[in-house]
Amino acid sequence: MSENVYYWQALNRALDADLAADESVIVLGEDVALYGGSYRVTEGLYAKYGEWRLRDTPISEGSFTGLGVGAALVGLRPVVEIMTINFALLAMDAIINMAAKIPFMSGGQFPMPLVVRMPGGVAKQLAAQHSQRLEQMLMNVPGLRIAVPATPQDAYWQLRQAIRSDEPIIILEHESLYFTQGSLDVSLEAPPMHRAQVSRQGNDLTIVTYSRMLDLSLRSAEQLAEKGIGAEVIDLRSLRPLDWETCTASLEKTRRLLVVEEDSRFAGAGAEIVAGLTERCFYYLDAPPQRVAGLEMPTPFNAALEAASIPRVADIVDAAEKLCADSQIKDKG
Amino acid sequence: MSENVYYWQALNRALDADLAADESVIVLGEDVALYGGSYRVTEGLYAKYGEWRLRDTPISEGSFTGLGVGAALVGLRPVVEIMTINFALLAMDAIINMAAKIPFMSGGQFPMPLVVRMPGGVAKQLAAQHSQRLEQMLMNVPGLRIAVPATPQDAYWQLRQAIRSDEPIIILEHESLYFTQGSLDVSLEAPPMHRAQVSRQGNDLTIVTYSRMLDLSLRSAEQLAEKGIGAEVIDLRSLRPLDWETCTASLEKTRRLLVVEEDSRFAGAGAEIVAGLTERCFYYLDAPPQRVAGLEMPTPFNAALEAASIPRVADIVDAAEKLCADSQIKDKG
Amino acid sequence: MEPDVLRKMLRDMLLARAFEERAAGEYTKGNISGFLHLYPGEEAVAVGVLHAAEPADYIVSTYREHVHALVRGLPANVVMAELFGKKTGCSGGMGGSMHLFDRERRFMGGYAIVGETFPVATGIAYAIALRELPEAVICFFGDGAVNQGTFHESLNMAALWKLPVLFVCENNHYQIGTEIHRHSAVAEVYKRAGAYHVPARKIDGMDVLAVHRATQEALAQIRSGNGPQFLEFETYRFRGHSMADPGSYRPKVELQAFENEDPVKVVIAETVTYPSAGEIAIAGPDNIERLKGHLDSNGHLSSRQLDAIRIEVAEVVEAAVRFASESPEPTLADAEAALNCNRHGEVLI
Amino acid sequence: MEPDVLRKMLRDMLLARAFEERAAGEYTKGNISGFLHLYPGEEAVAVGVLHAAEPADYIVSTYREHVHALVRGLPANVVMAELFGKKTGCSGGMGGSMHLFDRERRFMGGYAIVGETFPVATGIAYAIALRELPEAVICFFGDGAVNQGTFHESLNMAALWKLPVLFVCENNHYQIGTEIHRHSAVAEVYKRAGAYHVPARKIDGMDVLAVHRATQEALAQIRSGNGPQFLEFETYRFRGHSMADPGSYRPKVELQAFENEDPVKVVIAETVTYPSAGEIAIAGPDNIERLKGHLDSNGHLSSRQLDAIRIEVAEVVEAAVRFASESPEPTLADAEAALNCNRHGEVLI
Ligand SMILES: Cc1ncc(C[n+]2csc(CCOP(=O)(O)OP(=O)(O)O)c2C)c(N)n1
Ligand SMILES: Cc1ncc(C[n+]2csc(CCOP(=O)(O)OP(=O)(O)O)c2C)c(N)n1
Ligand SMILES: [Mg+2]
Ligand SMILES: [Mg+2]
Repeated sequence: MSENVYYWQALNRALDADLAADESVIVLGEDVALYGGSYRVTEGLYAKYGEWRLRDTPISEGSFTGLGVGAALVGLRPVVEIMTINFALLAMDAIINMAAKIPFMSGGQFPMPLVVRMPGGVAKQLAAQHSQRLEQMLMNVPGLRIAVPATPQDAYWQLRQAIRSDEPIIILEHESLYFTQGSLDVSLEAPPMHRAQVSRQGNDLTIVTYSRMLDLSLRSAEQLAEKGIGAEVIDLRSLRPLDWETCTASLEKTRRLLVVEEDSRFAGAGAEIVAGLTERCFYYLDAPPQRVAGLEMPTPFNAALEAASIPRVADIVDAAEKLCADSQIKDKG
Repeated sequence: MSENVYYWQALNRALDADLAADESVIVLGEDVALYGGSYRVTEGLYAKYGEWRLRDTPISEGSFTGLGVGAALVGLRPVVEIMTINFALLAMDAIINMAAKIPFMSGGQFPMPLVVRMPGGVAKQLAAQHSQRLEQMLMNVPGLRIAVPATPQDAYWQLRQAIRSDEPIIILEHESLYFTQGSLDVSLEAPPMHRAQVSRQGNDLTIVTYSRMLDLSLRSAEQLAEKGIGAEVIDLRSLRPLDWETCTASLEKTRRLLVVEEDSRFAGAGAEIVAGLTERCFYYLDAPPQRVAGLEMPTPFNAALEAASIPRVADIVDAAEKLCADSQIKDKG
Repeated sequence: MEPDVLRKMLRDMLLARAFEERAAGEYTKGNISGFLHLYPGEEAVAVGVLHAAEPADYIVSTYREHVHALVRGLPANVVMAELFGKKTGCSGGMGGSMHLFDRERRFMGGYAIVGETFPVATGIAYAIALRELPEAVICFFGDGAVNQGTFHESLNMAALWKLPVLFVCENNHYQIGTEIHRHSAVAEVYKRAGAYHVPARKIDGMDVLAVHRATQEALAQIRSGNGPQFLEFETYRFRGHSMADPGSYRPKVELQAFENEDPVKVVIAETVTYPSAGEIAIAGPDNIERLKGHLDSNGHLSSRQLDAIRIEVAEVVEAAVRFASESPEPTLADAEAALNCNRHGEVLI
Repeated sequence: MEPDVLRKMLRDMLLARAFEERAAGEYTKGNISGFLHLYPGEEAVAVGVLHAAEPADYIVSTYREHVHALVRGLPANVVMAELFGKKTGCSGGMGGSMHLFDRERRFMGGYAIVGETFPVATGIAYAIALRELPEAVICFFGDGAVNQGTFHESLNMAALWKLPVLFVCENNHYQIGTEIHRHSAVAEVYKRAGAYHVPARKIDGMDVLAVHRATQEALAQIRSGNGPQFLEFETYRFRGHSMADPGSYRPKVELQAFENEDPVKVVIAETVTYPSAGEIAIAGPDNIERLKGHLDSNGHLSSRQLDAIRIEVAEVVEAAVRFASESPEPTLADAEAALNCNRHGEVLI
């Protein structure tokens, strides 16, 4: 039953399935209907479900996201696509002040079955205004959940779970993942949406990562294996809530933590991962946790600088080696 | 030369001084001119400098902040007041995508002498939409600086430094600080804007904090002293960049870290403080760093719940005691 | 206008006034805290508009929404309890004065960030249009809110897709301390709806009957599928922007001029003293006594009835304060339940 | 219109076309990457508007701004180098195609978030007004950008404070794949400026002379202190939205209709074949040969001159590509210097 599909196709299947299953599911965004989505995610759905279910919007991110909030208040299940996360800065009030707070402020009267999907991250020379990673901005918002699928299978599972959930859920996709391939089996039962996944086993250090950095981490793990270092790789899958258990279980074994994130290091997503795991695992960590992260600058347009501004396999391998060396020193001490 | 003033008065003096000294300084925001500012910060300045220097704006946060960016591009030194930080969610594009990125994207041609001032935090029953702490949202933005003055003296110093700086600087004030008092001596020379301050000395643990939580931390330290625990209290004063040196110097001595922050714990400002200091001080920490922080929920309106949703002195004292007990266990181990 | 409808309107206006003045009193006593934005002076808008709405219509309001809630039918008890932050409040004590919600009465919330009502109302209307229901959404906002980007974005979408929204501008000429000519390039607010081809009118918001009539007409248009409508009601608030605001930025003469036009006084005057020419004819030429008799016998308003209404609303307000005072505080568990209302009991981490 | 001005315009239009088509070619070869939004079809707008501007005026543009930059006088070399991401580019290789900046020529940037040009331009204009200078800001944006909240907010402020901004809408009827009637309730864009009492006109954006004239008039109004002006230019892009977009959502016949109105062809036609009646009279009745002679002697355009211009712009573009290819890459130290340009050498932590 498993087939090889693109990441965008997995999302497309998920939307198709839920649009078919539930008349209250709608999709809103710029060019999601007639055009089929900038990254093909909504391809073919307009023809099938019509303009009221798939709605092309004007360039009005603040208000069409807020429109999704309003529609969710009366029981629709809107899937708002913000063309890229860079434009979500215009929709922060709708996401944070409305979607995340209304269920609470109303004393629990109004659930919020809203999904906001958006691709982010550094793609290929899209420059500073189009290369953002805003996960950390949303992580500090109580009332939101954030899924970060790294594979077609997770993209399918998590989007379907998000649509059927009554909580406001942000799906952070990645522009460089849409045209990657992976297997999809729609008949498999999904794990809980927020559960992390051990994507590779190892005994010497734990690499905690998510989204596009999973692939780089796995490739780094292969290189590390050749050097005799066994890296366990954890794909978080969800940034809020964060699955501490899967991580602490791994750290009990490896005693070394390396976080790999694409956003810039200072106060990025990795800050909470390091802080939360240090608090939990302090006594059995053999070395200071490390982060491999983006540089502290807006994304440069120049190709070489852009590549240098986010983690590369070599950076991860390097950091892992140092981390293991470091802990060896301490073992001796 | 030192006098006792309200926090708002210190800000008022700073604005007055720079409006007088430099014709390119302007102040923009809702009710900053005729009305004199919601928290009196601009009181009396409209009469003195006129409507082009003090400009009442419509309710258009996104655009009047962006207007400040444009004005800064041609050499004005706009001080934009966003009436409260809650409305800054509407101005995130102007702050993050414009102010923080233009100097970089232009290849260094355009400095950005922009100041955005805004009060945030939990005040008194202003409910979920009016009680936000967004520092962590801005901390991950390369190109910005963030000052968090906790005292009238710092409010005066840092606002003046910010106005005279060519970098885009966010001043996070606190609604509950405006009507607190402290000494101000305008003739004193200011320390660098980003330098942290050891506000109280102690040997047993280091409390790292900022803004309104400084006062609570100092009061907790007094109580701890009575219990024989010497708490060193560091007022960060700046959240980006963060003065690691002052913190690590203290931790070398105390070997125990407690972070006190008002925002909710998960992925709050404290996450970076804990992560950054763990990375730097891992080998001489005696116990896992701890955070005292806000609860993981929007701010409830009910007074008692609101008070329980952010750190209280008792919470800080408690956490400090546990932290010291904890490290004692390890000392024995 | 049916006399009992008129009387009901008068009653709601008097209740509104009494409720708000009492809330101010409770604020002064320290029983209410936070931002408290009161409505005295503007009652004719809420009452005229909401009496023209159907129970199936949805209401979206701002932080100045106590009266919208009361007129919509939320019991004064649960509104006052919410201002007190009590568990029995209409938002369980989690929302407070600026965030009144009532699912059952389709009162879709008070929103405290200026401009939020536009997209929320538009989204609800989208759902109505999708389902082809004969319902409408009433979206309240002030003159200051019109300059927010969401106004523009939402009106464009509502017009483009012909969504059933009635945009109701409560133009009290002030955005806190900034007078309308200092915040809007075009101060005739209704004209700004023209940029989206949304039919718009300006109505005297101190005249509850005019408000009511205009709303009925606009809602009829909306229900026949013609898309959104826009009504600007000129009104005035007698108090400061909120309890924290002395309102000293307003010229005294301006305040006075509008107080003379107090909508509550206007509707009382209209009800008590201005029967139609036909009614006067039926009642015969013998003046005051006969008119009173006529009003009484026709179920119009006698001064006794007026007194009775005054007493009734005073009691309602008194009872509401008692209810609020005696109600329990919500617990942290209540807060968590509110937050996780959409989690269906699942414990995640 | 002076013939040499016309010829200069023609030259800029031809340069624009050649530059953009070459950029497309370099993109295909992999020398340029990222989003590349090209301008063919719309040249008359940039050329007509910017030839009417003064050097002291400021230009604020979008991601589709290469031609604005070229016409403004940025050397093709530094623009092409920026598209290549090179250190010699006008933004040092940090900005790329969507973020061209040139302080000296008051080219205040290309902005890639739709709607950002409104507040930036308004802010620059605020500074001009404060300083009482005779300068203006030209703010470019598309038909899709008009629905962004910043349009509304900024126009209101610009009008309220009478700021010297010329709002220039390049209406090419499409917001990527969404045709204007599907994104705007009112498709006559210029009418939307009425909501702020900003004087507005709609002009044929395929006619460079009309564009130029309208811009001159609008700038004259602005310079006499009457506040902002709004011009809508109807135009069309021949290519997809960006190099990533095949443009297949547009009906073939529509594309064809506008290609027949290609503004470059129009200006060539006008320059070569339509001298004024007076000029024809002076030249005498003997037709084509004499006209050509007249054009030559009066400095009008001969086909030889036209060829010369074509050759010149081809050379400029060729040289630009060579310059870009041979230029060095910026280093990480360059990036850090750009980021800290406003730190005056201070090292903070
Ligand atoms: C986005 C935003 N900016 C600023 C405020 C602060 N504020 C609260 S009410 C108000 C004035 C609103 O004026 P108007 O829309 O005319 O409504 P009114 O209060 O007069 O009823 C302002 C500026 C806010 N709540 N939200
Ligand atoms: C806020 C924002 N939303 C979406 C986009 C993606 N986007 C880039 S260009 C564009 C269309 C803009 O259309 P228009 O304003 O007509 O300009 P044109 O491209 O036609 O010149 C869109 C939707 C963006 N860059 N910014
Ligand atoms: Mg008002
Ligand atoms: Mg367009």
